[in-house]
Amino acid sequence: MVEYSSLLDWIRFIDPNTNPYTPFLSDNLPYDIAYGLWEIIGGTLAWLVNLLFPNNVVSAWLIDERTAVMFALLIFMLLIFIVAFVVVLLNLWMERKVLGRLMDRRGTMIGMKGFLQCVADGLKTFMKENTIPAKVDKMTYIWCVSLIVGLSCLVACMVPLSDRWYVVNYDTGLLIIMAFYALAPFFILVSGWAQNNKYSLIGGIRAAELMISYEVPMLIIIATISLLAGSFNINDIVNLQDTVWFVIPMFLGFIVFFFCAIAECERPPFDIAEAETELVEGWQTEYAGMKWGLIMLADYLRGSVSCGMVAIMFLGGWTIPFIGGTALPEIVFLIKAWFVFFLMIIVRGAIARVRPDQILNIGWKVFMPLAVINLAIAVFLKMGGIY
Amino acid sequence: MAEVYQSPSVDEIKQALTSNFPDVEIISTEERRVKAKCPREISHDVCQFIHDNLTFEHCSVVTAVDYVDHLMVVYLLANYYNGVMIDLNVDVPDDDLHIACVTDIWQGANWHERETWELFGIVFDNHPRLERLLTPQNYEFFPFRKSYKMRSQE
Amino acid sequence: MDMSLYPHAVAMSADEFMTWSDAIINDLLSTGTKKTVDKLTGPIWAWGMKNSMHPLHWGLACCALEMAAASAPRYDAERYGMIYRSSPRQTDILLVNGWISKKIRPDLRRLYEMIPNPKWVVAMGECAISGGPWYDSYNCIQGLDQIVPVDVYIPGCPARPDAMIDGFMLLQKKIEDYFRRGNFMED
Amino acid sequence: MADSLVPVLEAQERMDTDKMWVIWGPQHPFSHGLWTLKLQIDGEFCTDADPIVGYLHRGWEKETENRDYARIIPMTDRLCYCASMTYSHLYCMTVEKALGIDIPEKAKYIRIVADEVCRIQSHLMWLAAVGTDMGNLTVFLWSMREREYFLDLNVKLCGARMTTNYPRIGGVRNDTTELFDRDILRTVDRFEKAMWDIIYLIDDSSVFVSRMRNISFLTREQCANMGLTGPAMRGCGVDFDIRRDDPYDNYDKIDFEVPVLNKDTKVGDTYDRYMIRIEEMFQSCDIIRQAVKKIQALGKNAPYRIKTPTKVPAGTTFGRLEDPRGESIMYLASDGTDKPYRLKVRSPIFTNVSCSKAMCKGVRIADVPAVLAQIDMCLGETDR
Repeated sequence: MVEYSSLLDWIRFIDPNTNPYTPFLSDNLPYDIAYGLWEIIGGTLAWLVNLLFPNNVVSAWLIDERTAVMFALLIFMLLIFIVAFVVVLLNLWMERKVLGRLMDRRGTMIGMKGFLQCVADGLKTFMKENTIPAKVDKMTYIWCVSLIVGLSCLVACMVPLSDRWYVVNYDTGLLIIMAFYALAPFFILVSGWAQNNKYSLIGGIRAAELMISYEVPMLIIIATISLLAGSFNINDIVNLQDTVWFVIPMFLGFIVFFFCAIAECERPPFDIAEAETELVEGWQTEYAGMKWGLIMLADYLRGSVSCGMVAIMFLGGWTIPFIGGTALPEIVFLIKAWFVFFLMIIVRGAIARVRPDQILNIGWKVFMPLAVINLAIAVFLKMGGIY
Repeated sequence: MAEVYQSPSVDEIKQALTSNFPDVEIISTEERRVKAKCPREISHDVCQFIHDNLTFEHCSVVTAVDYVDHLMVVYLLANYYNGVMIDLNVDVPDDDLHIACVTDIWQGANWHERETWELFGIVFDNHPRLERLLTPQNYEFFPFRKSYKMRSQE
Repeated sequence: MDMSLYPHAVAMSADEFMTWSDAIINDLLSTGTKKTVDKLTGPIWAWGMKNSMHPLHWGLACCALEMAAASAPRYDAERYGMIYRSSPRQTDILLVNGWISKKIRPDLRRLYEMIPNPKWVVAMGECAISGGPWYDSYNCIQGLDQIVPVDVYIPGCPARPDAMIDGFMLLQKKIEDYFRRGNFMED
Repeated sequence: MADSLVPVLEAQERMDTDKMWVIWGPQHPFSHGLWTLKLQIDGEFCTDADPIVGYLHRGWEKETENRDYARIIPMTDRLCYCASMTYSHLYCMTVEKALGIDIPEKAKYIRIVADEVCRIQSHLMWLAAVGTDMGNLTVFLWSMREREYFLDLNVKLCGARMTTNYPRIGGVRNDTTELFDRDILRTVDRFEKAMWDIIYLIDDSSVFVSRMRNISFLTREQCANMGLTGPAMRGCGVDFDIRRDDPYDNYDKIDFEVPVLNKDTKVGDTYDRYMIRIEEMFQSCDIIRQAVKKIQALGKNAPYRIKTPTKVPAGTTFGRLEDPRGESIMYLASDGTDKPYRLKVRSPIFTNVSCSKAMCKGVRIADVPAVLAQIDMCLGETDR
């Protein structure tokens, strides 16, 4: 074994790609950051341990390539989640402020122009008593929250921010995101049943009702987009839009997908599952304290995923037309996603809540034909050789 | 039966009531107001006549006043064509608080009668659902009777 | 190695775990850890709680209109993080703004029980404070404090929206005191 | 063939879904006030409804038997807190009628102005409630914003925002304050412009309209028979307004139109009942302008209040007034002392709530708040 004495001997800053165990095939910025961080942490630890017990096994293990990959992946996970979380907090803040301005108010004003409001809310739900009502089905009651929140976090982390900021780069990336995304209404239905409350039961059934009405047009449009791009890979879809965004040829599809995305994350005006005036808080009625806080967080995570999907599929993802990639593609992507969220807030402020039967009507009689027309346009474009 | 007026004037009402029901006593009349009194036995018939023949489609109020020795049930009936109102008073003796229900004529009288029952204890015969409406179900007194004194009245 | 000498090393029964954890908690409480933790974390919790007060969306009488006006553009109570939630499970504050009849009394108590701890009660307007104009009514409760403990009284008949916001700012002080007193490991 | 049908029918019977009672209230976001609606639902449809009121009952009528005539006025303000002036107006009118006195012209016009201001402000509160019931907070906040200007007029006139304690037996408490006529005309002009913002937000939105169209039909006969009064009734074709057909306090000297929809078809849905109130607000603006002109013509020093005796002669009488919500009546039985022997309040909502069973039958759950919002709940006067 080599004699290491200086700290810098332990921290080597190698390129993670030269590590034979690197799980990623292409560049991955968060992984690079995480790897660098682990080199600093692990190197320092190894140095300290080596100072006390020279030539021990532990310090060698700490700077081993395989160990480095393991810990770097852990840090990578945290990093990805924290970024998604901060994006969601910004979404929440934007919603409160913009909605406030729409309604001639100031919105929230707690700390940093109101940004800390969501932090305060989070801390408060931490403090609240963790109540479980007496007659609920306890297993389902608790597990449904975990599943809804967990799935939402998973999906939020899976949306790539750029071609170098991603978790997985499958060829079927779009499909996988959609599959996880569409799972939550099932758990809403089950948790609505588990709460032993008529409001939440109706809310859960409505969530299922809502799902069958918008899921189909949404999937048709995803199929359309992948037909144009020739793959389900998110990178391919984005790269194809470096000259013209899909929103221009696929304008119908954009409209339909936008409203379906609102319905998917159950935001007003499609929030019939938690329709406040009829069903108190809908399927969340019996959830209190931390559980409710997490559910609210999950709602907004899903909202941000919706916006990200719209940005990827119609607004060119992280590229700018004729310029292509920029130095900070992540910021370009987030700005687009926030713009879509801004549109969603405007829709929320302007339209009343629709009725469940109206949603079914709109889904099957308006969105469905439009999606099919959109598909036809895509087929013509493809046959004409434009794409 | 007598002729049907859609928009009867005060004089016509007075005439029609007294000619069809000799027991009905017209107490006073003024502009767009008729005040009449009728015995308890024919109150339902009079109300039916007022509804069918004088086209008083709306029953504004059914209420009561407690005159200690007897109670008086008051019907305020309205016509939608000319704004005339009939103030029909029916005396109910203190020892036999029963009167015919008019909910079958005007559905709107339903809750007014329930309320009058729970506050005064006047039983409306054949009422579809004579239950307590405003006060809690376990009340056993009739608070609007003069015999019931409030805290500050004692 | 004789495992019977170390029964706790493998598994504990529920009772054993309870006694063991109780002992640890008592140790912590007696050594002043609680005080230190409270002192360090108290202000954070207090800040979070007082900036995110969620009163119950429950309008009883006249003051309910002023409650609505307080969240309207001119007074805008949402600046202080006050959002009305409809489900009592998700609220912190029971805002009673009207007279309490004998018919609503059991429901009111039940609503109070449904709100998870820590919770506060605000009596708004004369009727909730003392019965107000209905002092001699046969069907009214003379004051909310006969049923549930009240933290803040907001006088007025009806209380103006600014008075209501002022009352809630007093309640913020009370919340701060509550968390300063400490609640670490109170359960 | 006939035999083979029998098991199928049995199977269908077994497949019948259960009806479920859902209890809305007493703490429920749709109930603007304190009441309970028991709904029997079959899937998404309501099959039966049973309203329960009385949570705010405080024996108002009994308490008045223990107060002087003059000391009842502040209590009348707390009957309906959305439009407090109308009830104190009605009370004073009833006592004046029992006394047999006529009040000064100026007081009558001031009462009209105050009444109409209350009507607009109450209708704006209703519009706010419609906004929340339909799930759009923007409508709620915008109409609350407009309402504040009318509350400011109340403050300008008598110093209080809501419970005004302004009319007196024999007139009003004080003359119009300085520049009140200028302020009220400005507010009304401003309101008519601002109102269009809200109307665009609602009427131009097909979601709003389609949620109110074609649900909960009521015929003219039903309305009259069930005792549904006020704007809800006029939306269903009953051409009756107490201000015009049974005028009180100089309403006959003011030229205004009563908005009535469906005069011919005699059937109205929820949207008609909604439209009536919007129209009424504009009519009220018109009435205010005319009445203010009349007040200005009467001059500054015209009397606004006369002395009245404290004791009311024995007898029974009643006053009738068009509340923002319908027909309200006060029935006064006096016995010659300075306290009423019995004072009965006929509140329009009390009867309108009893119609909710007919209104809710056959509509979807999601429509129930929209349907019942047209009643414009105010439980203070319902339970008394």
